[in-house]
Amino acid sequence: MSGYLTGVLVVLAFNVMAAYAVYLPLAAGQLNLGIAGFMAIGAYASAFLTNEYQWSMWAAIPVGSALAGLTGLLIGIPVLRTHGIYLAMATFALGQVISAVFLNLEVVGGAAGYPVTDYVGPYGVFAAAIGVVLLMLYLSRTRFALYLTAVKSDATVADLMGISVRGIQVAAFALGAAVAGFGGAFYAHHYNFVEAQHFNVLLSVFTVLYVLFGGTQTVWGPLVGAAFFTLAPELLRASDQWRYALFAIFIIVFMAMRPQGLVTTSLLRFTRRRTATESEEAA
Amino acid sequence: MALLDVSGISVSYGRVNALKDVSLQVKEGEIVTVLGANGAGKSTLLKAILGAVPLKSGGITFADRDMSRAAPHKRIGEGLVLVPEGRRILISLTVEENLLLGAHMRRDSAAIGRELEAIYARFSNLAARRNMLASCLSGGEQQMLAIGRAMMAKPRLMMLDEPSLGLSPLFVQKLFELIRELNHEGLAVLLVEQNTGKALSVAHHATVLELGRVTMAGDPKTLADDPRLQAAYLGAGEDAPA
Amino acid sequence: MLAQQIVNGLMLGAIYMLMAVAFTLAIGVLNFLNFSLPGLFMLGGMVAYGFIKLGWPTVFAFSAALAAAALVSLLVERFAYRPMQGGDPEVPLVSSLGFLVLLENLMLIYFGSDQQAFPALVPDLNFRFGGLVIGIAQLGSLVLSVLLVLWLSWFLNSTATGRCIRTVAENRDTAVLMGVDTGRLVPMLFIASALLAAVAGLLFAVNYQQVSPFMGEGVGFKGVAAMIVGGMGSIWGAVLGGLLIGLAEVLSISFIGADVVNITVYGLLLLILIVRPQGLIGRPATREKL
Amino acid sequence: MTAALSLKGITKSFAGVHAIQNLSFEVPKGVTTALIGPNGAGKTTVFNLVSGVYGVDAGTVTVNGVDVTHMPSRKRITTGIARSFQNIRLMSHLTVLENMLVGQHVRNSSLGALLTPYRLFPNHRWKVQAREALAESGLEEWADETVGALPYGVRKRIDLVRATLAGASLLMLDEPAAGLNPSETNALRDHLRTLMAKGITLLVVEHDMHFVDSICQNVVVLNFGEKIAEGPLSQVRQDPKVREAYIGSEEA
Repeated sequence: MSGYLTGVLVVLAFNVMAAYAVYLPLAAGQLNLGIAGFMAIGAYASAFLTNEYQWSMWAAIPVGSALAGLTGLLIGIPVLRTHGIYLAMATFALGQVISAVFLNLEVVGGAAGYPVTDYVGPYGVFAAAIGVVLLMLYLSRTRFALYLTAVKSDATVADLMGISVRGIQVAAFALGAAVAGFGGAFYAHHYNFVEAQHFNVLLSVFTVLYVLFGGTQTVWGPLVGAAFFTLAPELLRASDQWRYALFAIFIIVFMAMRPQGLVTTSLLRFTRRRTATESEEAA
Repeated sequence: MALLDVSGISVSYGRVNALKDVSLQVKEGEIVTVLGANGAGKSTLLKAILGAVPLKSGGITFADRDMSRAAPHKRIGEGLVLVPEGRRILISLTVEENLLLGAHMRRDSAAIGRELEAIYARFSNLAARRNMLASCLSGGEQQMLAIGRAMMAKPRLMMLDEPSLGLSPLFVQKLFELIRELNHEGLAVLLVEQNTGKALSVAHHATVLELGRVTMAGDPKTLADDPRLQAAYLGAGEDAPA
Repeated sequence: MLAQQIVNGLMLGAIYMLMAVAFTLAIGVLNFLNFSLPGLFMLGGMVAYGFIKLGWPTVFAFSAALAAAALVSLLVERFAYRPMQGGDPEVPLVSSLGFLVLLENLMLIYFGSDQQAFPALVPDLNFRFGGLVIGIAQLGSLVLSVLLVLWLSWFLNSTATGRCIRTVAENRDTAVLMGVDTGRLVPMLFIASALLAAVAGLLFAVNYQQVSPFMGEGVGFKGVAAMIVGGMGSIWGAVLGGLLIGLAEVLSISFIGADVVNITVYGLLLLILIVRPQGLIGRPATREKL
Repeated sequence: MTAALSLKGITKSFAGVHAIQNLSFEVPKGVTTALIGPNGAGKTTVFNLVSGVYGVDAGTVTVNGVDVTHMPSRKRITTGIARSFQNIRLMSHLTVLENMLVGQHVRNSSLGALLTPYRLFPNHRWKVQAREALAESGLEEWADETVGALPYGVRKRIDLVRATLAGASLLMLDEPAAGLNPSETNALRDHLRTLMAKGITLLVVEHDMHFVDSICQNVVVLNFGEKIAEGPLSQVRQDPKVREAYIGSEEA
């Protein structure tokens, strides 16, 4: 594999992990605009453990992920009392606060950034992303995923059916935060450098874009969205600014024409039926 | 020529047909009532006449103009107004602001001021609360406000959707007196009501809707004695005294 | 010194206040968190800068900036808002972010990413009250933004169109039944909020004498924070929130340090959302009916 | 014997307007009861108060002998009460079968159940059960369709089947026959009779009096949030207060 291709695929792997971190709560109707903050927690916490306490990164990475998840849980309980735009803004504010805290935290280098000693290679990153996708595929086969959609679709009725709406929402939010932290921890150990400025609003916002572009109705949406957003710009041989500008136009036009996203349940069902009929005909 | 001429309109929400080939007319100075059980399509009919839901087929003429495709504000501007079901008072506005909202399309501010005073003279309860938020009104007062608001648009035809809903018998009495009074002053009325007896007692003409179709139409006195009408509401009309 | 910082904080707060009012118009009436507004703020500053550099008279350059913002806002209405009615609420939000990214990058292509020096248009005159130094541009901006908000509040409360807008805010379906022409009113609201954002951008450029393609982000997001702190959907909430956020920012810079601004400002927002989600002035939502 | 549902002195007002006033009635076990009254009389509000969508201002609600007055809405289904909805509140992005699985939640709510990848097993126990329930109502052909696109009559039946899957002993049905054509109404009547035969108690809000007549033994009439009559329909129908409420007095 050429160095260029590997580099692109590594970026893709990180984008996929971030996309699923956004997707989990969004499947339950909660927009998390602060995903970068949770990635920062995973990155800094795991880097701190390997740097300062000489932990093995295979222990430090899960702990970083768990810390991000725990933060999500503790913050999720009060913040998830709010709905809709309030929740989006609360997560947005949270993301800003977290990255500002790291920017001012001198033990991890403050604004100068924080070099990380241990290194995880591209295949480790690929394995992590595949692991996240597999976990999501597994979850999408369970009642938990069913309840996420139920809660998003009609929280009042889900509540009357006996489902703990808050419980499901908090779990999705915290699990999403843990996935973000997991990705962040790998990020720190792959690039061997963390700086708070990387985990900014635009990272959060672009991740939400991938997910909505791919579509939130199915578990495949975030994967397709992240792949498209990572690979398509590589094909556009233009300056960065033109690339972004064309991209923005594309997003606007696409969302206006297909607000439900690229991959939808009916699309999947349609293709499945098509393949079924075709194989019958072939037989 | 009738003031309002609804000819063969159909309306559907997605796949559900709410109205099928409904026709009716309201002449100048007339009260027409539309009766029918819950879900018969009465509210949809009024909304279609106002233009708030699109027609699938058929046509609507008001004051000799084709209104089939006109937006609600165009129709209201011509004097075709609706007092909606549930009154729909704006609770973040004061009583007076609610009334002025009815006149929002008019530019004749002197006349608006005079009519506002006339409405206060008619409804003294509203006058006393003119600067209070409309949320503090009782159900009956809210209904008066909704009618007053509609009057501020200088209507030629007023459509009322279940005006007696949730009102005490005393207020229902007052309400129907008011409808009759407005009609005597020259206003044409299209009235949708659950209170069949009251509605038939004031109307010049009645139409009965069932599942989106007109099943009966004619003179209110004849309809009132029709056992089929009772059956439409209370079921098994045979064993009930007429 | 504290009094001086309070004056500076109020000045910055006035700009946040305009942004917060712009957001409030969009969200309070149309239920749309319009993230293109920071882009329109930037457009106000950058377009004016571009035309002034071309040698246009200031008045024309400012008018061109306002017109550009209004025009783009109509595009936002057409492509981000109108097609999304009845869908998931996050979709128009994302499309409006698309507009922000687009505007920023178009400006970047034309002007480059550097801070540009905005010419000093107002004579460098200062008033002195005791130890307080108040620039004439500062004072003028503060007065202008307060007048704008007062006028808007009067307009909403005392005109027929204002009553229609408040009706749409309370219940859009009822507004249609009352004959409110939403097809005309909605684009008008988009223009109004765009003009507020662009005026804020102009005031920012005149006061701080610098513009850049990214000047909208920080200010715009703080405008949203201000709106929520004050209470979504209320103009006076936006005013209160804007001034509070402006003060919090200036005071924390001068007493703690520039790096902590995001912690205090967004920490305040987070705290408000946890303790009192409806904001300082605002009503809590009620549970839906079945 | 304890009643399936017992309301004592229920009062509820919204923004100062009395929606329900001092309402008391009982639904004995096995007695199919109808709650009728003109539009706006407060029937759906009663359902919302019993299922906990709103809390009551005063009074007590008892389901199968358990006082649920202050129980959170989510827990009430565990006392054996389930409901359908006037405007069909199905999860429109889910398939019919998935909606049924949501309806089963209260009987299958452990963490293990939550994390079992049931979709990998075509004959998973709960899926089989949901399919059976659908088959009983003749809905099996729709099982894998997304609910949003289905015809009204079908969705109406799905809403009912979902409510039955909670295994409740008391079902509250909000206008089950509204908008159905005559043959659909007949199918519904048969379905409800099967449920009654299984020992399930029904409380029905319904406008179609023929329908009420054909399944309900007892009728409670509301007007302005107050009970104005109670008894068998044939008797209630003669009550002058009921006639006044529905038809209105003719003298103006």
